[in-house]
Amino acid sequence: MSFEKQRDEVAALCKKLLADGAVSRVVGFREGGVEGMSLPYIFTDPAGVDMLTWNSRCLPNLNGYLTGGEGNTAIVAKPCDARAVVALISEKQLRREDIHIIGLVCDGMVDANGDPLPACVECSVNCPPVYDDLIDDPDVAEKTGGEQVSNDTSLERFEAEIDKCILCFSCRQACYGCYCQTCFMDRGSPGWQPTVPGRGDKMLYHAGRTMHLAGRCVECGACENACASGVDIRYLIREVTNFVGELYDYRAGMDLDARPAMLSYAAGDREVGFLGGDGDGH
Amino acid sequence: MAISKDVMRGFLAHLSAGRTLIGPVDTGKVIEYRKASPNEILMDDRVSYKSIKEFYFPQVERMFTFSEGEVQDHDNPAGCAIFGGKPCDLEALRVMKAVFTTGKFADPFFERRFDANLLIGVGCIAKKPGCFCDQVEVDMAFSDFCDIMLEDSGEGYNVEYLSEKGRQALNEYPPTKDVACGNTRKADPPQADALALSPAITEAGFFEAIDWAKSTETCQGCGLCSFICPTCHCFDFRDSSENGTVHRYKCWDSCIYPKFTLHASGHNPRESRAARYRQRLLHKYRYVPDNFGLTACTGCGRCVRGCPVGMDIRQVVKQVMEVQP
Amino acid sequence: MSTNPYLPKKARIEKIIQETFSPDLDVKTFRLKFEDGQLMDFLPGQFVEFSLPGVGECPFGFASSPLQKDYFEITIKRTGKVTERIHTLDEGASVWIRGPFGNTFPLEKMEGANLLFIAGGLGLAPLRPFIQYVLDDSNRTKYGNVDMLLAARTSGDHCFAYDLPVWNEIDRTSVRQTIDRDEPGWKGLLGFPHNLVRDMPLDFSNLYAVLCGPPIMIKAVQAALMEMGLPLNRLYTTLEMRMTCGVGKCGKCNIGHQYVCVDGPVFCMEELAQMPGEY
Amino acid sequence: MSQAKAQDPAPHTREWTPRIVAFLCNWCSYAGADLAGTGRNQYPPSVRVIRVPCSGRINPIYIIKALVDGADGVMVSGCHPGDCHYLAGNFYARRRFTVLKRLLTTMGLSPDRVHFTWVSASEGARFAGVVREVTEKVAALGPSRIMKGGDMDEL
Repeated sequence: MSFEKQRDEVAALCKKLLADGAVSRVVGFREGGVEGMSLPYIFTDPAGVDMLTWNSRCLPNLNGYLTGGEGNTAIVAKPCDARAVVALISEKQLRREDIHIIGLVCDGMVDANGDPLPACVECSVNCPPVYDDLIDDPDVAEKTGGEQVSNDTSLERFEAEIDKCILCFSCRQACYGCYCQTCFMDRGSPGWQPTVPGRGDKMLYHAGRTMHLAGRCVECGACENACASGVDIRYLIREVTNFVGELYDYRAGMDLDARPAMLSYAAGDREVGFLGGDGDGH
Repeated sequence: MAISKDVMRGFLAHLSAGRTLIGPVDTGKVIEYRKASPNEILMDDRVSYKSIKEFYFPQVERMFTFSEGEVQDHDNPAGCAIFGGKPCDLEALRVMKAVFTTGKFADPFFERRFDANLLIGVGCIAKKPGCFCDQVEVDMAFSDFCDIMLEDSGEGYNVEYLSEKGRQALNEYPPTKDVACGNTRKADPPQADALALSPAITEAGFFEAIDWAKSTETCQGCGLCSFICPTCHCFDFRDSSENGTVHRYKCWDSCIYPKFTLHASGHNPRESRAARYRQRLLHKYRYVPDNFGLTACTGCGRCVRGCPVGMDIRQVVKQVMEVQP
Repeated sequence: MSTNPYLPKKARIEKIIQETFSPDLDVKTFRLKFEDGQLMDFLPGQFVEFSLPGVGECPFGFASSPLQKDYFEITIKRTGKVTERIHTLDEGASVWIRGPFGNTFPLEKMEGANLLFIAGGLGLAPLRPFIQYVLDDSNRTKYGNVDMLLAARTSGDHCFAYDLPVWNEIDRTSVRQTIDRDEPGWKGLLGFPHNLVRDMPLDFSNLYAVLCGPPIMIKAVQAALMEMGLPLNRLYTTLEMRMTCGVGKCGKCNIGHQYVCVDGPVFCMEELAQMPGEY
Repeated sequence: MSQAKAQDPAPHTREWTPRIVAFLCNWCSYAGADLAGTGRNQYPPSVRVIRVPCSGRINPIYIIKALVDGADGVMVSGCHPGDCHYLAGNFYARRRFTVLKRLLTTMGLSPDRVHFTWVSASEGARFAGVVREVTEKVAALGPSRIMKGGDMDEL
């Protein structure tokens, strides 16, 4: 592995970008978390870039920090971060010209015990699809497909997963795609906000959030990494993402010009599971 | 008195005949306290991601039921036997007891559970990544704020009782009949890197002490820290109605959420995420110390380990501490 | 078992008074009585938690005289989810009340002094118990001059309009009303209280001022009074916060280490100046 | 969810009929339901109709919320694809509903709890047929126990 080499290249590039004034902020990682975890950090001054780090513990998705500053922002982007940037651009949340993507070829992140993260095991995109600069890693071979996971789709599984959930919403906060000003779960009127957090509200939250992310998930696994309770709710969005890919030939964040699947339609879209038609449209 | 862990399991089995037994269990992904059989309960040195606070202050607690124009108080809880509270959890419970039961009014729901539960504390053998009990004057191995305290030697436990309730429980089980009363031990003297805020700086002074927005810019505002924190005790009342019957619940809330202080008029005293983070930090390190003489952070490290973006409260406290009065 | 401070008691709405008559501000006063006949024993400045089961609970200050023991009144502006529903209630409806909570104005400390009340809009409601207490025959001699400057956006927004002429008739008492912009037939003052207060004949040697209203008004009036020579320790106000429990437990209403529901809602401005500005 | 919900009386003590929430688009299906009425097309009284401006206006969360709050089934009907009053609302809706149904089955819900279809303003008889079919399918599943239990205030 050559994290150090990549790190030095990224740091040199960030320094230059900041010094030249090409960007005013660099969103990246620094060291200092417990159990070797790298911390998101916003670099604004070239000297500070010495703190920048790049290792196998750069877990969080950095897209939450892209807005807010003045001037352009550079992001030290894992392939999934880069896909999230692309998705945000295609959803008109960011402008391409405001963001400088420093893409890194990535072989996956690991947890505190050094085991690869589940989302990284399943990941099939180890090179950012869109970037301004690419920091390559010749040791990493191009992936063609991630590990296939079969889903247990029983109600028991779903109930077992949501029973662990404490409705703290950290998966929502960690997700690049959850940028609604007020989440439906926080609305008091009409009363979507959970009255008493039981299974019903958890189902509403997880199913509602998954629907919002249908066709938008960039498979970064930030939701799962953020969860302290160990809830594997990502299996829902994985199934939906694959389904959308299959049906509408769309994967979020791969192509700046592609229109998001749920924001477009075709007259001949298949109607799977509709009454009076289990095949092509009318 | 030193006993083996098997004897302890026997004692727990004895307890479980009369009470709901709660203890740390490995669920595969995480360790959590829940209803458990004596054999499932972990007796190693690992820590759970949530504390024992939910057995005193549940995430959701039914208070009253309104039905046909009458209101009915919820019944008293049966009481649990809780095994394995770590000294940081026990010290946190001390803070919670101070908040909920001192002053002009007491919270009856906390009080009832506190009186009904039997708490067995277990000391830690080693600090875990992110733990900092020594920096907030909490002894990793011992706390007297429980009914029975077990000091873990790895092989077995040194058992002491610290309350009448604890003495009685031990007395009823022959192998632990002769356990002695524990001492009220002082924590180790604070170390050089103790985390505490100077009383010489005013509260308003701390508001200006550091650039809070910069120091907390990577906080995502998810509020996970307050859910897994053993001392966070803020709550909200929520109503849930069905067919004319309304239940009123007391539910965990978090000062990290923007709606926490939002007025109906739209005015919000803590508008920014930085202001909310500052509230959480100062509440623990300044306001509770001012009101009750206790630090409302017991160094359990759960927020440090659990934060999705690795926000570390110690680092922010240190920044604040660097400010001279 | 100690009494449960979260447990409300059933009360009945005896009377509803429509206070304001403008489209933007809908304020009603609800006259309440406990159904079991218990009397509400409270002091000026205190508040209650008012709940409609299934909708929610909100804190409101008392708006009636503490000497009036038969009933108590709460003045409520239609603003959010709960108040919206409260406004749909009719006379005779049942509601749930717990309280009184909070501290009171320093009634004894202010004895012998002249009092100035400045209220903006609905800010008069929490001052009304205090005013009525002071103006009551049994107490009137204990206090000096009582002057009031009451502001509202329009003439229809003045709350307790039925009280004002009565108060104005009382010995050593004056009521001045002002609105933002002139209206046909308006006989009161025009403009904002922080300007108008400068024209009032006030004796600053022994004066306490009590303010309540929108934060912007409080700030402006406070600045004006300080400029005119009133020290901060003779200025009082009452705050509002999202007080869920009312008893200092829920953690929602703190300003620094003080809880508005227990240590407030009445604060001396001198005290407030020491506290973080988080309200 | 409240304790009361978990303990509600066994639905079989009375004769149980499914409660089905029907979201109908104003321009086609609602008119179709009207026509079913005026045309005296018989259908079971199990549906509670909610009229919406367009099938594209139905946030999938509404459907989930209906299930969470105790509906035994949900049916959604709009204009036939190509006939949308707002030109393309039902095309977007079609994608959403297709994905939603897959999501619900992934969660382990029976596919027969939620139904989507198209009914035009002239298809009164079809509307009655659809309600009959949906009612039969939901009735066959029995009362919904979705998300009952698992209360967090058990201890």
